Amino acid sequence: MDGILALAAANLGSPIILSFALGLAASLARSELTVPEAVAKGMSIYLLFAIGFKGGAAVAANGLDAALIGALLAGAVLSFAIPFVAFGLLRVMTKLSTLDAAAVAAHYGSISIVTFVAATSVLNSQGIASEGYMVAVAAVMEAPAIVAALFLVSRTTGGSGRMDAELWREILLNGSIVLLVGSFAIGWITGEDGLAQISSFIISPFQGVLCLFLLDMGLVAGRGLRQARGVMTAPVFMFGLLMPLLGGSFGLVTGLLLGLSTGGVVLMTTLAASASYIAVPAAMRVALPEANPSIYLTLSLGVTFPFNLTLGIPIYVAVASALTGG
Amino acid sequence: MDGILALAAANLGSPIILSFALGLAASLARSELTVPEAVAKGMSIYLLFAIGFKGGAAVAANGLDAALIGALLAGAVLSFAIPFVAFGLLRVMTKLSTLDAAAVAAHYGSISIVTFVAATSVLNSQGIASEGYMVAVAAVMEAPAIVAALFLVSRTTGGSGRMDAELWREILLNGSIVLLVGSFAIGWITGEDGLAQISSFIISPFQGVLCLFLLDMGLVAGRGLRQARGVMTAPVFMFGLLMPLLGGSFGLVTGLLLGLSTGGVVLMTTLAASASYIAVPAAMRVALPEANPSIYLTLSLGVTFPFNLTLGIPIYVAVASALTGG
Amino acid sequence: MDGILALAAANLGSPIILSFALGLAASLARSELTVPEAVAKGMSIYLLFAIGFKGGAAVAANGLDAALIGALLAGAVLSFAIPFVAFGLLRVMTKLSTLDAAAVAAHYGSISIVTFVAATSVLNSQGIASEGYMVAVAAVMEAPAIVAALFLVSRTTGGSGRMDAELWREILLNGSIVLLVGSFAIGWITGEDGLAQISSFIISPFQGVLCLFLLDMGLVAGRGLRQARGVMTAPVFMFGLLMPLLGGSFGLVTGLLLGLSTGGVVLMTTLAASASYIAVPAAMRVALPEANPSIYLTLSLGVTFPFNLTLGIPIYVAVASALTGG
Amino acid sequence: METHKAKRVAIIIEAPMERRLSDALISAGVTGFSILPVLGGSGRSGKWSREGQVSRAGGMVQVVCIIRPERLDALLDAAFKVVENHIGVVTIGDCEVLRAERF
Amino acid sequence: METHKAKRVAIIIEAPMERRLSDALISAGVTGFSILPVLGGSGRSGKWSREGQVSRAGGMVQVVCIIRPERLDALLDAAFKVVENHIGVVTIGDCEVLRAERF
Amino acid sequence: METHKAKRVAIIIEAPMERRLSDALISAGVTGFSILPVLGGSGRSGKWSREGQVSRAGGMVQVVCIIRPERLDALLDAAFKVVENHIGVVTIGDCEVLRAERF
Ligand SMILES: Nc1ncnc2c1ncn2[C@@H]1O[C@H](COP(=O)(O)O)[C@@H](O)[C@H]1O
Ligand SMILES: Nc1ncnc2c1ncn2[C@@H]1O[C@H](COP(=O)(O)O)[C@@H](O)[C@H]1O
Ligand SMILES: Nc1ncnc2c1ncn2[C@@H]1O[C@H](COP(=O)(O)O)[C@@H](O)[C@H]1O
Ligand code: NA
Ligand code: NA
Ligand code: NA
Repeated sequence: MDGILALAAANLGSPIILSFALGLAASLARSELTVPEAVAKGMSIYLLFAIGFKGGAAVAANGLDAALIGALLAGAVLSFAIPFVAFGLLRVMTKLSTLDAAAVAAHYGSISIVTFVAATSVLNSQGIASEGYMVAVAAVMEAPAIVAALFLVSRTTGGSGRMDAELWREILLNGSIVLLVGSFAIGWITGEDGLAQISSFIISPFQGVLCLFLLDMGLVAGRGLRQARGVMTAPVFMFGLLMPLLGGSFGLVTGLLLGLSTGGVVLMTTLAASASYIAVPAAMRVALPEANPSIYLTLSLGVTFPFNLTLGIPIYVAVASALTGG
Repeated sequence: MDGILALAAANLGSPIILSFALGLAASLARSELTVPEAVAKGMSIYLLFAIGFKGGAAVAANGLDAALIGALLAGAVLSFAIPFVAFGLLRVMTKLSTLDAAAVAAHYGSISIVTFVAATSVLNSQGIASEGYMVAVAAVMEAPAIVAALFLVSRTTGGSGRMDAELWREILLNGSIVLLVGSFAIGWITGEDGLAQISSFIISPFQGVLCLFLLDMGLVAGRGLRQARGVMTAPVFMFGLLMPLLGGSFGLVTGLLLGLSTGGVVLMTTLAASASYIAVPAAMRVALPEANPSIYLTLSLGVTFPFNLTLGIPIYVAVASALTGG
Repeated sequence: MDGILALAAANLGSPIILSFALGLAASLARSELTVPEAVAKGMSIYLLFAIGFKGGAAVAANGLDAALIGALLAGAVLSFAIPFVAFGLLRVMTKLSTLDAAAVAAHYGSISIVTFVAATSVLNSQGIASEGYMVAVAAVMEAPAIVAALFLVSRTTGGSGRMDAELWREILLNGSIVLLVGSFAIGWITGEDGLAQISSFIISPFQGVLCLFLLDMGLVAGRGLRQARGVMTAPVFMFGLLMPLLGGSFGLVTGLLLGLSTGGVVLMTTLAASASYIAVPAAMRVALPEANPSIYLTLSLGVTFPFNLTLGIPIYVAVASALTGG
Repeated sequence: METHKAKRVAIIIEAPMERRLSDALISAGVTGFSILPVLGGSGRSGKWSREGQVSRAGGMVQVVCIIRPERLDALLDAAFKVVENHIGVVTIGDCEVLRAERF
Repeated sequence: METHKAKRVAIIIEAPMERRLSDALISAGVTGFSILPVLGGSGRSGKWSREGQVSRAGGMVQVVCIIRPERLDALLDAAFKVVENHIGVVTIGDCEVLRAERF
Repeated sequence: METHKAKRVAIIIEAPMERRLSDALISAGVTGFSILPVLGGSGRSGKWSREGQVSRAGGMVQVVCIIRPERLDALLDAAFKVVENHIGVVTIGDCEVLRAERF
């Protein structure tokens, strides 16, 4: 417990969390501070490229762990399974419609790459190693949740499926998956050498870019919270705090069963606990246009993301360390 | 005198000044070179974040000088007082209308953070130390000048005040103030540790980003100068050269009275001498829409900014060094 | 031959080439991955500024080679002459109209600065030195090709010239020329000192930014290729592979005659072999609006650029090394 | 396809006034509008362009509002209070809409 | 100068639907359209703004299409299939064009 | 609220031609216009998009001009000289304006 608190305190005092808090506070106070859309997208491309590349280079350096295939499969299963749990919980806890509940569920099965990056930062600062291929697991976990949610909708509403070939392509080739998998591959192929060539781009300034990106996420999250006051009932809000713990515990068990390192277990837990706010919302706009975006965006970005960033990750680190003896 | 000339020469030959000159020359020659708006905004966010953070980290490292409160108060008073002087001078020297004169005056009471950054660069390259909290003073000096200008308008035109609660909020929570104060606070809280984490983002590439930002400012200033030929009469132009010296001397005296270090006096002088071109113009659009933006933007960005950048800062350094014996 | 293969293999496995390939693959697979326009422009400004500055600083460091004037003149002549060759070849090989052929020819006389940058990267990684002023040669080679193409059009169609003063100004002061020449001058003036001040901005992260820029170029090239299927006949495509070799051999001979270093010969060859895709297309839109942009953009960016990037540059390095004994 | 008569109001106004105009429209009961970027322009107060600008002062936006004819006057009154003294341009055009229940 | 009657159709739709709408228009034989950015707006589903957004989900675009009057119905049918269920706004206005052979 | 009849001319043209068009409008005595970004589109010369583009060649802009009816012809003449040979689209619509003294 003391460990968790110390870790949480250290975490809360880090520049990245404080940058997020600054953005959140600024937009709750209705400051006109904004980050241009193009700059926000540019930073997200940078972060995805850097994290993918470093993961690939780590795999090149350490050799391919036999567990890779297992971890990928497990990630896909988790991403597909978690929406069912989330959907059930939402139906019990809240009054959301089937469509809204399914849309929200899709977000929690999928992952938030920035939460993943934040967890990696914490691991680095604690000196805890993790498997480089967890980046690939993150990529694999982006999409299955969407399929699960659409399945839930068609089963409960009896409507015909809304998946067409075009949507499949869009989901599987969405920007973050392509960039993450692609840069992972490049990092793997070019290895140490490649990393040496571009490390002063993808490693040294990484934490700083992350600060500005989180500042922007704080701004967007705050704006969302302000505008979603109507739809965010207390039970919905509570779901946003409970679900990461529930999802995370599935991730934790999976990580332990796979025999991942302490860091790997933390990352698997974090992935399971995190909720998408880039790829899944865009897919929902296409596939479930009647679902209310305010609900899923605010839950994911305004509630669960800050929770994971501040309290979640330290908890996952503490628990994983205790259970793996790491 | 020799010292000023040598310093001015060194300053004029620095990459940042030459980048500004390049931008200015390019746009005066009507080159289509432009920096996208989003990139310019992204760089300004970077610069504000970096300068704020470094200021805060410096305060964390050196402890809080007792003079902080005094400097903040003095900055606020300066920012409020200088518009009256500027207004008087404008009424005497030029034929600008009351509204235009008041709008211009607001700009000179407020500050230009890039001029501040350029002065910091010169101090660094000369190895002259300064108080880290001067960044906070800069933030404090952004807004009072606007209030002074609106007071001038309501007094001279007898019109009712144009300040509403919304405008207050906008001025006090404008993007630059929030970012500067926020990152200052983050730097202060996270201190050495935080700085170490992100120094390869906010310190190493800083000068280079500043070059590109000044290139852009040169482009925008040149465009303004080309388009404002009609309104920039000789007396108005002269005001743009005189006022920084006048305002700067107020800053100088204030800095000396406060007992600041040599660098601190230079920065206080520079702040007083500089004119806003981001926050105040936006506020003027709302509060004094009848004032001509060409006049205040061109004076601030096209005349006073280049003057301070090239000759002003070396003068302020030389004078402050002589008077503080630094 | 073995040398070429080894070099080509090393080149193909470098992060920058793989990033280009990733972009190309992603857009051929119709992924929605995109880089915002403002970010792409921001990166190109960074690259032009950095490459110009480093060239200027290199000239400052090594002194001005007497061959500079000769190289500039030779570059201008090459840029003016190559379009005639390209035009003749197009008329023989393809069925393009006079206008389309002239527009394409202009692109091949002019240069691609990213191809130049990629060649510099390869030289660096091989430890082959080159003349810093080759950047200035690149700038000089941007424009004459446009004049040649317009001359070709007016001669073959008998139409009056389409050059007006405005177009001259636009061509000579286009963004890339101004930025390249300007930053070259700044690098030259500020020399070692200036470079030291901003090297952690323009040197350390350079390769990484180049990766992301090439990722974007791959995305744009792939999109062009997809949309130009109609106009890209086999002969036109073949032209895009042959012409760089032909143009490159002119550059090679020129470089040898000028007595450039091995690296200098490689760069002169690369410049002659490369085709413009920024400045010339914009000029063609104004001067030859009836020419089909799909043809010239796709040839330049979709065929010749990838060819030079992957196979061309290693060939040029191998041949130049063999002939200069470097 | 069934269409319904409506009005299209387009207001070009200084960017720093955008929030005030939005708020005024919402208070006047306008149920929907969209905000479009403007890159540059020219008018009696000279030429301008957003390129390279950092301040919001140097730009304008266009607020487009599709509205039932009978609600036009309320909208114009609300907009005029904000636009008065400012350099904005207000145009009103006729159009048809699908799905009139939305307006 | 000689002008010809035409229709101006403007469709504001969620950005992730843009490709589907374009494809539908092209399949319906629409020969030309332009896509304009939308920065933000307000409607029954609340206020939104593109500022700082990374996901395409949080935004809309405006597709503008100038078309001969006799081809309007084909266009509306095609567009409606895509827009149905979605939050888009479809407006149709009259206009004149130069160079009618292009449409 | 009192309104006045006016014309709304919208010209979609290649970005590199923007300056020429502006200059021609100003020479023709047009007192005001605004320039709006266009993200992409489709026409007889194929599909295009500004995304990831560095060159100004690959894009178009929309120049919008509100003008008194009696001055329309002068504007169209000026615009047509620039647009001729180019791929631009010129549309003219009716509208009403507030504050007619501005046009
Ligand atoms: N007649 C017009 N048509 C379109 N936009 C206009 C017109 N007049 C003014 N504008 C826009 O409004 C801005 C300010 O106009 P003004 O107040 O005349 O300087 C201009 O820079 C244009 O962007
Ligand atoms: N009447 C309207 N005029 C212009 N844009 C609208 C209108 N109604 C809705 N919109 C746009 O469409 C979006 C979604 O509308 P809604 O479905 O009503 O939430 C809004 O945020 C606006 O950008
Ligand atoms: N009918 C149209 N409606 C709207 N925009 C059009 C239309 N036709 C052409 N455009 C725009 O003008 C560009 C060039 O058209 P085109 O010359 O037909 O290739 C297209 O890519 C569109 O952006
Ligand atoms: Na998850
Ligand atoms: Na000042
Ligand atoms: Na060439």
